[in-house]
Amino acid sequence: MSAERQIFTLKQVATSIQRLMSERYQQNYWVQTEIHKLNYTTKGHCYPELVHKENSRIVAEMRGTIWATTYDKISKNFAEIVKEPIRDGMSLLMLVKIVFHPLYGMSLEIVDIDPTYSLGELQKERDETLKRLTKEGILNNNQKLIFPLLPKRIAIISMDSSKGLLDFYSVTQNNPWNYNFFFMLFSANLNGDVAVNSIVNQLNRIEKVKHHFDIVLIIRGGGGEIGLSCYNNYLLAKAIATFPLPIMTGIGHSTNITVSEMVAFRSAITPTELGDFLIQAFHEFSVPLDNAKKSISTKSISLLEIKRKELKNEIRFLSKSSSLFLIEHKNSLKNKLLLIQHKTIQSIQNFYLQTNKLNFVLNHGVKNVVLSKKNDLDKVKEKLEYGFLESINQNRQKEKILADSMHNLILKLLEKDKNHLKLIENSIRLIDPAEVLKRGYSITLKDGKLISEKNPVKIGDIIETQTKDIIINSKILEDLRSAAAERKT
Amino acid sequence: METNYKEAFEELQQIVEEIETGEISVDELSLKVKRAASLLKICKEKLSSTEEDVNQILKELGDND
Amino acid sequence: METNYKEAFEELQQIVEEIETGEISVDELSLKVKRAASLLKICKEKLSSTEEDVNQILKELGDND
Amino acid sequence: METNYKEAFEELQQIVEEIETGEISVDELSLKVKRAASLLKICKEKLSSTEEDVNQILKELGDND
Amino acid sequence: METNYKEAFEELQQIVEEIETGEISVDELSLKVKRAASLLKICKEKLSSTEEDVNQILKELGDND
Amino acid sequence: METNYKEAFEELQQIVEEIETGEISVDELSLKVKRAASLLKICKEKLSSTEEDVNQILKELGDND
Amino acid sequence: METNYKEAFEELQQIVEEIETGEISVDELSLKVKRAASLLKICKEKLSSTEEDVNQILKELGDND
Repeated sequence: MSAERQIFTLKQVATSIQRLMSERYQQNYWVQTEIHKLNYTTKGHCYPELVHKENSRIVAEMRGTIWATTYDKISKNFAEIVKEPIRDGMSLLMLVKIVFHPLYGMSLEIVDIDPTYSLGELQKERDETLKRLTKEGILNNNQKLIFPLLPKRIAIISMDSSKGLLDFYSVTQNNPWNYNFFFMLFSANLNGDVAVNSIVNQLNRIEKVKHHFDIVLIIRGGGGEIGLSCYNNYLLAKAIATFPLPIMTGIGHSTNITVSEMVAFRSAITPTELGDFLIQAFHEFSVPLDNAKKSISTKSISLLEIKRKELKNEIRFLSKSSSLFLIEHKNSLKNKLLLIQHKTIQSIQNFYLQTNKLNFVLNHGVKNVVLSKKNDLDKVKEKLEYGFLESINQNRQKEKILADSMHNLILKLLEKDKNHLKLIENSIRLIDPAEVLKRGYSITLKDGKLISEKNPVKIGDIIETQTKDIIINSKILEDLRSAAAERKT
Repeated sequence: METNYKEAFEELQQIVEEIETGEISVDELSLKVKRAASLLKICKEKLSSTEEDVNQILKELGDND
Repeated sequence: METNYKEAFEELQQIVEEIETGEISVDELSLKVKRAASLLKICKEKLSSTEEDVNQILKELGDND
Repeated sequence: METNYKEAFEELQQIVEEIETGEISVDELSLKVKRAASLLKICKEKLSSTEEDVNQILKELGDND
Repeated sequence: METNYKEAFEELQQIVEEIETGEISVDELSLKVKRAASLLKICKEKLSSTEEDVNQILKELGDND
Repeated sequence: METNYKEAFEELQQIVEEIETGEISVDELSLKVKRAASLLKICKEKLSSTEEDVNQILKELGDND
Repeated sequence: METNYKEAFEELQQIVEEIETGEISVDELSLKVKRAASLLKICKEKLSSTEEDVNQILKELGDND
């Protein structure tokens, strides 16, 4: 460092820097930055504060410039594509020219802003919110709540007297069915970055008095498609998802549905649609009531009708079955009568048959008896006749045999006698007893007959012994031969 | 008729038997035959009268029928 | 009629049986047949009167119908 | 006829026996033969008369038949 | 009416059965048939009176309708 | 009304069934039919009173509409 | 109104179902219809009634505010 100092005027310095800068940065550069504050002027120019943040701390900051003509063109194109206005806090990709102006200093002159980059950034935020809610497991919490049978007490988060709110009121109030809703408005800003805090704040309030309400509506009236990206905000979406009452949204059109709408119990495009939905819910309660009334009326009457018919049928059955019962018994009696008639006649017939049969048998038997007795008699008579004849014949034969045998005998006897006589004549000559006696023999007689087998003697008999000269009578004392024989035996 | 058919018939049968077995002598024969004839007559008459009676009764029975 | 059909019939049956088996003598025959005839008559009369009675009752029954 | 057929027949039989056994003497023989002839006659007459009687009775019986 | 239809009918049936199986004698027959006739009459009268009763009740029921 | 329609109707049905199946005697018939008639009357009255009640309520409901 | 309209609505629906399916007896009918009418009234009133008070809510909010 020299002792002699060179002194420049500010202008010299500024000019020098200006020259240096213009030489150095001759072309335009694409710069990624966040608009901290847009600083839109009444003349239509913007002097946005551009910052670069690391861990929420600003580590670089520069001034930007958008000339009114440029801004008109850029912002229109941006809103058309991103569906959001260029606003504070946005991260943008912009084409800048680095300028140094001696009077205004260093600034980045914004020539163009790439809307597609912003679109991507918004999409990224939406995706991240979804991812976080999913990860935390609260994405569907609000939808899991039970929708009240009658969504009657309603907390509304909306901008006071906005067109959408008025539309909603006109649909729900003074309905022709006399449905009565209770509405309480909780005013909030529903557009842009401020909407997040505003809505979350009101939700917190409502939660304190949630027992007075059935559901919460978030109604954004007007504003078209622009400014809805706040509804992708994590804090807002989480507040909605975890709210203890069902939340319904009617925040307008969006080609890409926001996360808040996704996690809400139900989302409608317009407030009118929400109103219609609530009326429908009342209808859904009311219609069954009417049906029940009708049903009870008709069914009760028809039930009674059926019971009447049942009774009538029962009367018919009773009448019919009683008649049948009596007819059956009458028939049974008639059968018994017929049976008695038939059987009695048959029985008498049988008795007649028995008696007649006996009569016949008697007749027959008697005749048989007489006949058999006659036979007996005849037989006896025959035997008698035969017996007589036989007996006489027999006697005759006997007589004849006797006569014959006598005749024969006599003849034989006579013949024998003749022979005898002849023998005697012969023997007399030979053995003339007188001659025999002369020779000393004797003849012994008993009872005048010669002793023979036919004229035997026994002890004690008197026998006559003739000799030539004498006749001796002697008594038999002993039979020696017989005695000898006896002794032998 | 007092004569008993049964007794008459039995006597008759006995006579027939005596004759058959030859137990009868010629001396008795004609007497016995006379008796038998008389018994036969008795039996026949009894049978006849009985038959008539019975037929009469049976006829009356038949008429009733 | 006091006579009992059953007893009459049974006696009749017995007589008929005796006659059938020839267990009866000629002397009894006409008496038995006479008895049988009288029993038969009793039975028949009893049957007739019963038949009349029954027919009368049955006729009345039929008329009531 | 008083003569008894049976006794006559028996006497006759005895005479025949006596002759058979030769117990009879020649002196008695003609007497016995005479007696036998007389007995035979008696028997024959008795038989004939009995036969006639019986036939008569039987004839009568047959006629009655 | 105090008479019991059921008992009367059962007695009637028994009589019919007795007559059918021939378990009844001629002596009893007319008495039994008489009894049967009287039972039949009782049953008929009971049936008739029951029928009248029932018809009257049913008619009243029908009138109320 | 204390009488129970359901019980009355069931008893009625049972009586009709008993009569139909012939489980009942002639002696019981008129009593049963009488009972049935009384049950029918009870049922009818119950039905009528119920109908009136219901109609009244329904009418009131209709008026409120 | 103390009755919970939700419970009333459900009970009503149940009654309707019972009546519709005919599961209801005559004895219960008028009671059930009466009950249904009263439930209907409760529910209908709920549709048009106002129950909440803004001031009360504001007061509750203000306490914590």
